[in-house]
Amino acid sequence: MKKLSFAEAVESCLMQKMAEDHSVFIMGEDVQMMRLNILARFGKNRVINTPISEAAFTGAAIAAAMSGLRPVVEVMLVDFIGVAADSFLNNASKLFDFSGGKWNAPVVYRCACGGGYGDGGQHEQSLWGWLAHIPGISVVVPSNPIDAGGLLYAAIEHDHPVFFLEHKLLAQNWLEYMGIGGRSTVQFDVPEDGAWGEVPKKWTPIPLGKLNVVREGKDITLISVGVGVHRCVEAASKLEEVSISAEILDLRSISPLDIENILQSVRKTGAVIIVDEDYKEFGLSGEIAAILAENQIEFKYGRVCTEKTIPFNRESEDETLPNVARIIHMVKKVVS
Amino acid sequence: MKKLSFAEAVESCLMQKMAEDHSVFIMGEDVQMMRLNILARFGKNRVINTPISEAAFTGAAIAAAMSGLRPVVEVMLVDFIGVAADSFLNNASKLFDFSGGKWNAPVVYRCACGGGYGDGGQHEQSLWGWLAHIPGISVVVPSNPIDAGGLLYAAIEHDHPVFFLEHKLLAQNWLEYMGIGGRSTVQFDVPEDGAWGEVPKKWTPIPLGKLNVVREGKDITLISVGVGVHRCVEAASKLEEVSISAEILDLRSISPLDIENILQSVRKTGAVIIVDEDYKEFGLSGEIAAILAENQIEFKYGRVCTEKTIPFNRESEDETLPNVARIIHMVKKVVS
Amino acid sequence: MKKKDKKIDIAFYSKMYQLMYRSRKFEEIVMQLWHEGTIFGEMHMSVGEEAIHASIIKNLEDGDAIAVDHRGTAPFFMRGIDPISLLLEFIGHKDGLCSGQGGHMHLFSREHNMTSSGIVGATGSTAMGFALSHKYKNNKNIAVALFGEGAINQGMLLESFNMTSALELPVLFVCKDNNWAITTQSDSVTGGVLLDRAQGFGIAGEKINGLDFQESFSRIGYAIKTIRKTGKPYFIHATCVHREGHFLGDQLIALHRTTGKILGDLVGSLTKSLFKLKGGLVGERGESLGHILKIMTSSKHQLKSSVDPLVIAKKMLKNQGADVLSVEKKADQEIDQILKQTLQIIQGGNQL
Amino acid sequence: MKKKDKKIDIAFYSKMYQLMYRSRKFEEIVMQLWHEGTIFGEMHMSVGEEAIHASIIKNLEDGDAIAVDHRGTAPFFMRGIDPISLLLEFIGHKDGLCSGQGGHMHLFSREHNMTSSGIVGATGSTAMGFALSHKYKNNKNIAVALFGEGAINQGMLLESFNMTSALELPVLFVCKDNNWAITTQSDSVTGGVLLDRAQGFGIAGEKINGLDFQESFSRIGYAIKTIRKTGKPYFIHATCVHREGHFLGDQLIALHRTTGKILGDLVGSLTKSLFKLKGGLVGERGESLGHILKIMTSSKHQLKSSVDPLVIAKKMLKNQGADVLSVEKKADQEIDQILKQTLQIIQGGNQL
Ligand SMILES: Cc1ncc(C[n+]2csc(CCOP(=O)(O)OP(=O)(O)O)c2C)c(N)n1
Ligand SMILES: Cc1ncc(C[n+]2csc(CCOP(=O)(O)OP(=O)(O)O)c2C)c(N)n1
Ligand SMILES: [Mg+2]
Ligand SMILES: [Mg+2]
Repeated sequence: MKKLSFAEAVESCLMQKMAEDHSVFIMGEDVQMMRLNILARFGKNRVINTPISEAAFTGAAIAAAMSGLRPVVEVMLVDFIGVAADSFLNNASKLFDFSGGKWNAPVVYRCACGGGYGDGGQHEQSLWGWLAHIPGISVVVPSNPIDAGGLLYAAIEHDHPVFFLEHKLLAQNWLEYMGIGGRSTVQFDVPEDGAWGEVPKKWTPIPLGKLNVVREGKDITLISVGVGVHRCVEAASKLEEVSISAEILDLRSISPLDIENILQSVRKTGAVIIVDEDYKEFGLSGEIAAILAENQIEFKYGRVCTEKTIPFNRESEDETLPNVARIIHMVKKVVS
Repeated sequence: MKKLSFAEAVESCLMQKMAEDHSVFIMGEDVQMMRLNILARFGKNRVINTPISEAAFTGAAIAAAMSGLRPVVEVMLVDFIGVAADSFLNNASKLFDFSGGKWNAPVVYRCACGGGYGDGGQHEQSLWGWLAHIPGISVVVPSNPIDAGGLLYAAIEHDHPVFFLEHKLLAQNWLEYMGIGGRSTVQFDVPEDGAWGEVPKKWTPIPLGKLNVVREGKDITLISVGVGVHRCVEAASKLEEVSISAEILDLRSISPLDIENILQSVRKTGAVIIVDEDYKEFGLSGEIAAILAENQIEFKYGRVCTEKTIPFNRESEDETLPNVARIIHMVKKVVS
Repeated sequence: MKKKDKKIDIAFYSKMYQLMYRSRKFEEIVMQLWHEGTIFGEMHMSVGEEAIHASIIKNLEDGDAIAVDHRGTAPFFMRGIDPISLLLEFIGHKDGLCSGQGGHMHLFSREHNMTSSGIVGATGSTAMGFALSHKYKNNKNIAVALFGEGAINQGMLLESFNMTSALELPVLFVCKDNNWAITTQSDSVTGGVLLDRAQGFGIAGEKINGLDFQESFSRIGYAIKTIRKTGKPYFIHATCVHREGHFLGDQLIALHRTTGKILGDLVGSLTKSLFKLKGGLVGERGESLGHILKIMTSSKHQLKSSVDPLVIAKKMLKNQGADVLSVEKKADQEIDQILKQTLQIIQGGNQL
Repeated sequence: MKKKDKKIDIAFYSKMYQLMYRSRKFEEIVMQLWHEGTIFGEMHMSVGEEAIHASIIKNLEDGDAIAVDHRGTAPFFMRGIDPISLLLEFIGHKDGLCSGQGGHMHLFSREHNMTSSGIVGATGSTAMGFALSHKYKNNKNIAVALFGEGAINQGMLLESFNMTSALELPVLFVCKDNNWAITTQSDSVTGGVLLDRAQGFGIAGEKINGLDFQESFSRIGYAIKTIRKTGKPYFIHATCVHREGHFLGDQLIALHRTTGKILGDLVGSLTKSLFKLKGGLVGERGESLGHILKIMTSSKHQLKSSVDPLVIAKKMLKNQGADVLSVEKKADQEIDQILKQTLQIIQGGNQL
């Protein structure tokens, strides 16, 4: 084991995979400069710079994957997937079904996501629930270095399209890039345990669709992903002071969902709160309510989500994104 | 009152609105030929044919709306919005918030949606829940001629972006176009009461966000939109035979949702089934579960949705889309 | 030398004609099944495009990829995909090419590196992805993107023009130009000249008469050789017609084939709209009607036999003394057989 | 006549210089506030683009629209939007132009028909929508789309090239070409010649030196007059530089301004990667390093004072005997005042 940052973990896993498997390559805007170490080691043929043409290169990656390669395509921020949505809506997600199960596309779309550093509503979205609405694609959101590497490994090995989302408050390179810019005058609420952590010397896959019980508890289940998990941890330790014992589930993948373990936890606690940095309506928080309800579980329920366009103003932004105070408030409301 | 088809109702409302308000115009691929009557009456300047450039013209419509016009933009099938998703994800939906509430875009996106006529998985999606996930846009899905006209009227008068979705099994022009093609050798399960109906001589708006209680009942609430509503009606009359009394809510608009009246109905019946032709996960069915749960209602729950890419094979397609048998099956499962 | 060439040509072009003719006959079965209601949904034919497809297929090698748009029948049939599995796919049968899951707009053959898509413009990026893969693997294969002139205004296709050019990827872009996109005359919504447009992205190209199988074969052959040599994209702007209109049941085409009934209905309804109280100025209204009638009549052009690539090919071959009749006869029998076998399978109750 | 022209020119160009200089000074405040951490997130400057923006603004009329990309400061400032409200918006203050909700990438002024977007390529369709509206209302206004050379490969922008051309909509497309899109040299991912590309969509255009305010003013003036006359789009390909790099804190720029520290760190890490066991061939690896170093050094060009549009303008005016100093002094005072007032408002505790 060694201690790496989230960004380093992702990079080291990618490097390992690229060394192991020549069919793995990366493609995207600015990847040669942004992934300088990978470029230096693997050369331009495997680190392909693209024009700002997301629709074309995300689509191309699908065909490349169909022909036996394993592209890891960077779309920078998940917000930018809007110009390329057709490629996951009508192409990557449907190919396997359309072909009668005879052809598949093992493509990984890697995007930074999430807010909390003052970049405004077109650069801080999460959108994992939006992506996951479309059948045929997986959506992965790691919350710490070891998960990031292990899940990326599994994503690259997966035989179908996977979105791999890296929260900018965890991925130091992105935060430095988009938020800090070399300044010592700004500070962000970076979860230490998410941005840094022990990782194995050699990466092995963490299977998609397996949640992680971050903390055991008996009064309420807090379900989240990415940075939200760390907000839950902070909330949970404060709730302990008022004798509320919270269990925390880190979903790790939004699609597929680890239904079994969600049910098990909420059966135990009887109460659940979804902490979701993606938009509230028609998303993850609802899906979990539906799963619980259709499995005839009795549960108290609350959700702490992003309910509107993320405002630029830093205070409003912090209020809009799920935060510890809102989680605590909601827990108290729900368990009382 | 006079009897019109769904398609005629939409057209007559649009004509009335265009006659009343010179700022209303229509734009899209093939609109001159597809809306021949409107073209004949209002001329080419108000019925604008576009190239197959959805990203550009949906984006342009936003600016046109910002400058005081009221465009009704046709995107043919909602499936095609994939190539233009940025315009609703990052532009139309966010403008009002970004501008601090100082600027708005009254644009209507009109799309055909839905399946049941054998056109395959890239042409039969519903996607209303997908659209509604993004804060800042409304999504309207009429189930019959009178609602279609009244809701379109309201959509055009609305000061913010609205998606207006017309199900192809209801809109005869679309069904003729995409499914029948002049043949007498094919038949589809067209809901009579959805495709034809009495409409007022002069259109007035039906406010967005008000559901319609299509049928009162006491044992279970069936919630749906579009063609699904008619499937529910058929299921309900069969359920009556086994003494199950179903209440049916036609949401009419997915966003905003008429939360109050949903709560009221489920409070009464204690059981709810969402019949949703859009994809099951991370969508409408989940959102309603969440709303009920966060309002501390005790409810039994089931959902009948599209769970995967819509297959081309007609029988599989009918099994994949919500149908009467599946609704009845689910109702029995839930109320038992 | 010249003589010998000629001789080879006749034998070769007879084969090419055979391919085109077989494809046409095959599509006639498709039409029949569609009209009978055995095939559901939309059905876009390749009828009128045969010279282009045959020219591409005859110039390709194993491993080359083709990304096909919504007009997949001819390219898939000509490439040698089992025709019965194609028909079964159109019908939605479990033994179809894609197990009945895709239908005619979503045909895929992994073995042949062939894909299709019902989303206009999607073929550009798909072909680019195959080309990228060829280059990555350092082989000499190419990829073909098929699309109509309407698709050339779709952003993702334009993006792939640029990207294949800048990254030097071996893609043959084939624009099949019938100047119609459903009911829109594409030149009314398209700026500039298509060859210039390709050139503006740094892509060399040429315009060809896609109704003429000799010209098509030789120019597309040249294009493909050039791509294999340079590794760069090439643009072919090929004129064509769609003798069945946009899709089966196309009203514009029906208009010309039936005896005025549809037109009568239409004019009645239009006249009503024209005289509604509020609306455009009277002048504008008259202009609209003229505009509509002009659109309607101009689609008729596509039906003339003088623009049928098969008629053109046949004439040339006959002039050269080729035995076209026996070619046709053999093909008729083959296609007949395909239909029979297909019907047997369907009636065998094997449906999904 | 000639003499008189010259005279008018000096007075006029002094004003133009004043506008550019004020904008530069204003952006210097922005930099300061950003470095102090008062402004959060990214901050893309217009520094180096001033001649282009001033030329556009000076040629526009009331009612003309501008769709601005992520470099909004100069265009919004120069158009006459209250500078304090701009600063407050960058800070996220409730009295900002957009009540602190948008930030520097999402500036909107209904009064001035000005929008912006952080999505690359979005300005094409936005400008087109305004132009459509102008045409619909039958007025003589135009719309301007501002974007970088990187954006010119974005599908929706390309689509709007075509559509404005085909539908004859009065849009001025201004491509500000510094040949950098973040860390990518755009000519390495762009096919063909940009003017040809516009021409391929049927749009006339020209390439100008966007560092030279005289040339920019006169050519952009010509373009706008042409658009007003013809109602058709026009394309301006203007070279420029970004003296602050892609955004504040840009490491490529920092590289050149600091004394090797960053480069040292980087080379250390790179060298490690280079000698990892598995990976590219040794030749390829060396090539990669060379490639990286080339990229790094070539960005330096933007920092030379000889490519600063203000330096160029000032030199010309001085040669012509203009009193540049008093222009600058006045501007300095004004901008000073703006900063003071802004700080007062912030410290007034009025923050949202
Ligand atoms: C993105 C998208 N927009 C619209 C459509 C609907 N559509 C299907 S075919 C077609 C016309 C295509 O015209 P062209 O490219 O010339 O091909 P042709 O049909 O003439 O072969 C349109 C608009 C679609 N399938 N996808
Ligand atoms: C659709 C989209 N893709 C990527 C980005 C990230 N991005 C922001 S600016 C930029 C470079 C733009 O380059 P250019 O158009 O030349 O403008 P410049 O920054 O040089 O002014 C990129 C890639 C984005 N904002 N939107
Ligand atoms: Mg065409
Ligand atoms: Mg640039």
